[in-house]
Amino acid sequence: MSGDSNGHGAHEPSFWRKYVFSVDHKVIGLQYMMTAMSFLMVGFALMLLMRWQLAWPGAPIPFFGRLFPPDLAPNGVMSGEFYNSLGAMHGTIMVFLGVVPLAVGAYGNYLLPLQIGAPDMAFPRLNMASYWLFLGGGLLMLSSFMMPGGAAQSGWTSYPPLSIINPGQTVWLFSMVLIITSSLLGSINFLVTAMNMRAPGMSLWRLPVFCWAQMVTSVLLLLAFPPLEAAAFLQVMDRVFHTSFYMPKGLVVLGHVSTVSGGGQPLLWEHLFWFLAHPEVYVLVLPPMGIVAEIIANNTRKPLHGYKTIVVSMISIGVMSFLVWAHHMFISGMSPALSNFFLVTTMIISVPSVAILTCLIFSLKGGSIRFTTPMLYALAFLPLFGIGGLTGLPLGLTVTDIYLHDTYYVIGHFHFVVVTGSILALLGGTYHWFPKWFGRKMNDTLGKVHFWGSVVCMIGVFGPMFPMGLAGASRRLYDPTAQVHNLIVQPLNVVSTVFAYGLFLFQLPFIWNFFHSMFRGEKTEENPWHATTLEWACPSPPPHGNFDKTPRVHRGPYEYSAPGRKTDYWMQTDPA
Amino acid sequence: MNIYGWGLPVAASTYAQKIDFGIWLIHAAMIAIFVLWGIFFTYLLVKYRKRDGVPAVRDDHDETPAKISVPDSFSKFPFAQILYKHQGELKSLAPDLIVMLFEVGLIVFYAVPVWSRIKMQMPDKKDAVEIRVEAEQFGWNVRYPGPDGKFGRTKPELVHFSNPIGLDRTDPASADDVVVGNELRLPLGKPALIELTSKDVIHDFFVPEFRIKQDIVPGMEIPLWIQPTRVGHYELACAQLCGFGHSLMRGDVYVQSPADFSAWLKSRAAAAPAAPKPVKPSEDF
Amino acid sequence: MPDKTAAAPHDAHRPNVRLFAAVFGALLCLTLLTVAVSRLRLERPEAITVGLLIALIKGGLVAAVFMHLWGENTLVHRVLYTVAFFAAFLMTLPILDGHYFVHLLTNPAPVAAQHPDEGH
Amino acid sequence: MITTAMDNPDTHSGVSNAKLGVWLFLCSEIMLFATLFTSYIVLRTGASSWPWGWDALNVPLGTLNTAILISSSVTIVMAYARAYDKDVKGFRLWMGLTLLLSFAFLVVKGFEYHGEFAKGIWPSTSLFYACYFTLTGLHGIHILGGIVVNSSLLYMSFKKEHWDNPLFLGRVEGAGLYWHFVDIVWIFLFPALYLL
Repeated sequence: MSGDSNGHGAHEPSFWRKYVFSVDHKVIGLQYMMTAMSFLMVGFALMLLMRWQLAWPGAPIPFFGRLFPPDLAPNGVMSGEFYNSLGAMHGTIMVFLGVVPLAVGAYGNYLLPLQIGAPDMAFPRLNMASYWLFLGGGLLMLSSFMMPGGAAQSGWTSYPPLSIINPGQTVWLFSMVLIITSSLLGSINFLVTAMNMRAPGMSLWRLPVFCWAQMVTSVLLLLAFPPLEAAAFLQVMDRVFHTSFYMPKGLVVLGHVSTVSGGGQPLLWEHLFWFLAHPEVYVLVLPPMGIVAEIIANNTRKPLHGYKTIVVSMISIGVMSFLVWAHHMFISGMSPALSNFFLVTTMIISVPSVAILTCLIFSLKGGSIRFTTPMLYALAFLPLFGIGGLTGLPLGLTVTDIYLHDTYYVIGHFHFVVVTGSILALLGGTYHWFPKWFGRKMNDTLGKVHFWGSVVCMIGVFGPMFPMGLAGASRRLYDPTAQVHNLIVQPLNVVSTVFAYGLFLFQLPFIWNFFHSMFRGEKTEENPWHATTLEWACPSPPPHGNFDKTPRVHRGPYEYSAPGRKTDYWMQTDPA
Repeated sequence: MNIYGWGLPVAASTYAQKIDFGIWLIHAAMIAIFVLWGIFFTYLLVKYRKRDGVPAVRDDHDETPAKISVPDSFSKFPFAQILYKHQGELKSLAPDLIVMLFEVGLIVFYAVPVWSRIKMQMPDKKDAVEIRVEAEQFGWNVRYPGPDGKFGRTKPELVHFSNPIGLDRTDPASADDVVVGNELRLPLGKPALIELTSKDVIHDFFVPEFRIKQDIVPGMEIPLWIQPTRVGHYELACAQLCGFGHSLMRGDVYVQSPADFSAWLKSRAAAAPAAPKPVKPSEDF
Repeated sequence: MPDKTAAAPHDAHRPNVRLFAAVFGALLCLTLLTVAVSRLRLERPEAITVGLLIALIKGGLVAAVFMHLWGENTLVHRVLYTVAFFAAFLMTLPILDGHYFVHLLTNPAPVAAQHPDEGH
Repeated sequence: MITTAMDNPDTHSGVSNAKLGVWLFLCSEIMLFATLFTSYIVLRTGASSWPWGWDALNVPLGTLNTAILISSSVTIVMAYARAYDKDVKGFRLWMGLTLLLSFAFLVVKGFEYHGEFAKGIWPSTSLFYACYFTLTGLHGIHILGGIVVNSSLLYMSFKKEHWDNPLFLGRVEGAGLYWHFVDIVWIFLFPALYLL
């Protein structure tokens, strides 16, 4: 934090210092972005393999099947162990290595200091350390496929005793510890930056919604991750030193009497895991909500409706998200009386979420809506995230959850939240801030092709999961046709799979568009969207140190169409 | 009548209809909310699309409340002034209020009573068929106490492929215990009290037709009850990832008339081995 | 608000060596006390109450004096209240559930109720 | 940069970056140890039997270690007091003492572990020993971390440029905060494992 934050007049750093071991929050943000997007593609590829098995169980995987070692896929047919490790790694990679680093690491790192008018993060070297820890953890996670015993195969939830008996889990635990440490360092950095580094005049109530979302997210990461870290340590002890924190006495595994001393409780892990994993859901959702709010305000050309309501709702979501974790455990054998407590808190947390969505929709009223590519993503977010939220209702209610728990209904619900919600918003954010990152625009036509293709395919993939869940089809089944009650909805699995391949095809224009526009895209000025927030008040891309001189903030973040002004936007830095 | 179809499977237990009621009610509400909301959303998108020469109009209530000027007619009522100034926020909370009332109703009149009925009020042992279900990778061991109504002792060391639950046949109570694999038989109309245990990892007892699902945690004995209302052949599936053979872990559930059920139980009890067998330690397995 | 008139370059606290010495003595005495009490072999609940109480006093002394929480900026206090709030839930709810686990172990006979079910 | 921001009470919290950062880090540590204590309580209440610390562990050595750790807390706060007065030699003396005490703590811990291993006691022996080794082991890792931080501060104190840096005192204070936190954790661990 000493001299690093001020790069003016510094001599030109070497290539390595500038692009690889950089302490500049913008470079680190882009590093996070590239890495996280690659991990998203990896996680997606794992899912494409699984979808093949789900649609046509027992059929050899075309083209790639022969490439896998015979113990994973004999004769090109996926084995049960391989399916389970694909499932566990898909969840882990998507959540911990894909969406969170993209939403927080990439967008937060790049935009938070810019939006508050700071030259850099409070602790730039710590920031670099977070990225490298994250990359190390991610690569270790991926490498577990190549290790003896293979990758973890106990689901991303890693419920013991299965996770202690199964091979491959130790590497998972160690890489989780690295990823958690990275997140902790990152969130400390974000919070200190937001508390201490704001430009003069940038009071808390003048912060853009996106900054608030990042602050709440940081608090969630800071306080929710350590319990998982501790729980992971205990699981490492169970696996490596044969303690029995999670192992009860007298287990007989495949005919062998277990020799551990026993006395442990598997439900303890579930509590500690979900204490993290529920706030984690809001970590996945809040930053994208912030992105949507920014895009909507910018493209309706009017202030957000209920800025304070949105912010207060975000804070209350943050607080409540710590108190609802056991709604993932209604049927876990936990005390049924305790379930009632979590039922009530779960219903309470839906209130601020509905308030945010309502505010965002009311923001459209009276606007002059520009249907730009990022705006399409933000608008699609609203109803699709709405579906995700609404389908959470029968899952959050104890009684209906008895039947729907662990069925495809759950899968549909959280993929609507995370994919058509978070990922859609994050993609929209890419189109919105791309001019800031590279000084060039992305191609609009390709963007629209990507948008419509992705949205239709996403609905096609996840929509069929609701009827499947209602029919009672369980998740995590290697061969869904082995259970009679799944047979009638098996055609829906085929539909889902076909759309999943379609979704993959529609990502190709995006990838091409991204890299092509980076070098060849149409050049833009500093503020191509005529936006009001601080990140648009510095050059594109911003130099090291961001602002020529410390900006001074005069008003709130969304002063669009102020009466009596020539232009329809009034930047936060404009003196009058 | 087909057991399975689009939508929910057939309802075959006393509480199945209560659960179905909740599922359909919530879905009706969800669809209503979504449709109304979608219509409003589409209307806004069409009405306020960008048109040349039509600027965006700021709503007064987007301003901070302090800046909003209140009409004179409100001057006598300070509370009304506050409401007027905070109109913006209140408007955005209105849909919330409706959703909240709906949820409170659901909790108070539906979720809490039905939940405690299903999970917290077990039938008396006198009126019920007692069954123990022990799950393992990857199968179900179902045990009935036999004519003496008592479950015998089990020991983990005795587990053997011919004795999957490690029943100690030297215990007199266990002599007539009936153990069947992957098959659960229940009499129609009589509550069954099932104790769930697991030998190795977490499993889940799921019978879609009964609308019941309960994790089975090793180290715990979790009670569960079912009162079947329909004779038929259903499916018992594991619903919690339990290893590579998870999807193969299934069993058959037969709901029979009480007479058929006791006849079956008698025949099985008669077939149970009477004398204790020498059992090898499991390491040789 | 920061004390801008302080001689130190930023929000540092003026150390009070005498106070430190006094706290040091108190901590050592309390340590001996808690060991002595434990020697008495009180009943578990009492022993836990006393042990926890002494540990709370010791921890409180270290936090208040050595970590300068006494007289620290209110922001730090607020941050700690927030953590205390969440930690309280993190601890209480799983512990409550742990009691249910013990309850299941000790009385497996579940609650009787009006069975068979009335509605068909 | 920092001093100008401090002049701006609207946009600065009034707590320096380093101190706020350390406190936030300690918050995450509080959650970490709260989890461990929760697990300990849950497992202990669920266990059929639980040994008394005096029967299972070496209480005199544990008491000695408590005294050592408390003393090191005092020496590090004295080091801070010396740094506050820009007394270079005094700082080195007290910081050196702190390091010495922290090594002493680890050595005593080593004897304790050795005593248990010699009796054939391992983490896998019983749930009690699993808790004991895991909790004290994690605490020991925190001590190691503290040693790294404190010795780097001691190293820095030999260079004048650091004494001219207004942030140096903040770093000393931050290291102290962390060290006291590790001390507080031990204050709770000691009775939980050894005495109750």
